[in-house]
Amino acid sequence: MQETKEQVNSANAEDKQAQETEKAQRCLRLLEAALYVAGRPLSLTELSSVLNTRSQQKTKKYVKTLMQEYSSRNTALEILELKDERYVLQLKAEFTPLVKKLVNKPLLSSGPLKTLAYIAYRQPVTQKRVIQVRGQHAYGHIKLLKDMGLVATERSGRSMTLRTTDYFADYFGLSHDTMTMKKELKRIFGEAAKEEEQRRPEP
Amino acid sequence: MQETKEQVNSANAEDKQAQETEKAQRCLRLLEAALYVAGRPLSLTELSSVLNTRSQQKTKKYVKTLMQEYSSRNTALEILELKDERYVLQLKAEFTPLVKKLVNKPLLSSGPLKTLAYIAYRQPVTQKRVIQVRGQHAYGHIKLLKDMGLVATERSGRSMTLRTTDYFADYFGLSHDTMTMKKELKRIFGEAAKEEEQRRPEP
Amino acid sequence: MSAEIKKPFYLRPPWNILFEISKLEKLTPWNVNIAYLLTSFLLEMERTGKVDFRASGVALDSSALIYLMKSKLLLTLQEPPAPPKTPQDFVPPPLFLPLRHEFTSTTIQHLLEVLDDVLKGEKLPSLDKIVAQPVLPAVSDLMPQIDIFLMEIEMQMEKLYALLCEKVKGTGIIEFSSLIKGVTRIEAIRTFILLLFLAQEGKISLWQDEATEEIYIAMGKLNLAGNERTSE
Repeated sequence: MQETKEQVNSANAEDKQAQETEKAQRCLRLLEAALYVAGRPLSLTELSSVLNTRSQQKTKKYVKTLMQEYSSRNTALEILELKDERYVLQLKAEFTPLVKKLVNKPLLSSGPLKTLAYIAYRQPVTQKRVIQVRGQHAYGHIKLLKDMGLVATERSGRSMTLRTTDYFADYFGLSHDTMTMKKELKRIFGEAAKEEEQRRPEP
Repeated sequence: MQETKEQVNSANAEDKQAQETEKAQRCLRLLEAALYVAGRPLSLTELSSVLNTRSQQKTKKYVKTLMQEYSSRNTALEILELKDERYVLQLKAEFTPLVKKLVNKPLLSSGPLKTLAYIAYRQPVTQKRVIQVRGQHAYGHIKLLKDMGLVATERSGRSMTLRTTDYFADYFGLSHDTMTMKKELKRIFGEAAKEEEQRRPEP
Repeated sequence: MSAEIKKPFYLRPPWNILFEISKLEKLTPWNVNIAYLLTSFLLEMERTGKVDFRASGVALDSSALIYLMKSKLLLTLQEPPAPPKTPQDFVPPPLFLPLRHEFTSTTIQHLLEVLDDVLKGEKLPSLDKIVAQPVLPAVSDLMPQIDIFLMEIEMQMEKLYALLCEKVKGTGIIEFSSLIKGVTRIEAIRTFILLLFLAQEGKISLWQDEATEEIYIAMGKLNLAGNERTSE
């Protein structure tokens, strides 16, 4: 009698554990699916809604597990945590130049990307200055960057000042704080930027 | 002496094997990156170009390995082989309804989408005709559609003819054969159009 | 129809240059990048979705006028100024956006919905869309001081035509490259502009070989119906 009970208990426990594992696996796969289809950073709230749970703590636990799963595996993809507990699935940067040609959404061409880099690097910077340095075409670039939500303008007196948006920071996984972001950017732009800074002290 | 030689040989062999493994891993990651960013079926030719090889046999071997890697792993994504040796990375169908709500970005805004619809329905159609019906703005639309790989142009004599691409067919789940596709479109378009015709006779 | 009196986008910089005659008359033509202005003008109009044929007309007219001003300076042999020096500043390398796969929400249903619209438009000429907008200056205001310039051009054209008659001899055709052999760049441009005027009057015909980019000049009007000449 007792033995049977123990067996039942043990079987129950196993069952339960198997169920738990299965449930956890299901949650991980759901989060993966969500990050894959969205192609943008998702907040814990959005991720929780996919898991159909109100516990952001639980969602966070799962998404961290998924992150670990991705980073421990040999894969071209990565999951990053951004500011304000938002998460994004993306291609590791090292692969970008090698597969860019297969992308069908027209990426920004190198002109606008240079203007973007300049604005990010010198922000806050007047529109006038950007046009002076990048040329007349930069009007179009600025418009495009604003349309894409990567850059925002502020009117200060008679002139327009440009800076990057939080969306920009998220897109590149940078800090939302301008000073910190500029430091991070300098690291990304690397040696070229460093030399430049030494030659030309900030005004 | 012999022992040393053997040791050297063995070390060399190990080195070589490690190098081979590393190379294979790199190829797998490149293919994964390509399939991920393309988000559409890729041919062996396209995949080979990413691996920088002319041997489609080699590419096929790697892509099959990648397929196995994905199917043996617990993941929400899958790699499928389609007709004509094309391969696609996609979300497993069971997850689609659960994460669909996170998708809110249209493929195209309404202007270019209209131009695309018109080309699909009337193809092959001259660029001139498209501009007549859709207006001067359609020049920009056509460029965008070409950039996105949805539409291709052919020069026939002095005029340019437009048709949709295989990517277009894949995206909307239509046949690659133009005649069949047009029939499909007409069938789906079907009743609504017929009713419209009956209500409003041709001028 | 639309009650909004909001200032249209093209009265803002940089496009306003094309719509304010006073400015147009004062400016140095070399400072105007017409290609950029027109491209961005069209893109902006496309984006806002408000097609205004009158505005397009004025923009085109102003551009033509600026081209004319540039041509005029060239014909009087004024060298275009050297491109302005851009201020020295470090421009970091382009920032490439991280690649992410994104699903899009467009379905075949959407495609068919808009197709319905388009096919309706195929049958109806869409002339009723044009709405008069009183914000633009009349086109004729833009064209005063041109007459003397045109007279000058007439003279230059006559000279060039005489030269061509002499040069083509029996064949009736001459290559542009041989016509401008040994002349300065500015003189070559000037010659080319005059050729355009001559062609416009039907005195000569021009065509270009797409492969070699050579431009051929033939005396008189070209008979395209027979296709004999184009096959050369």
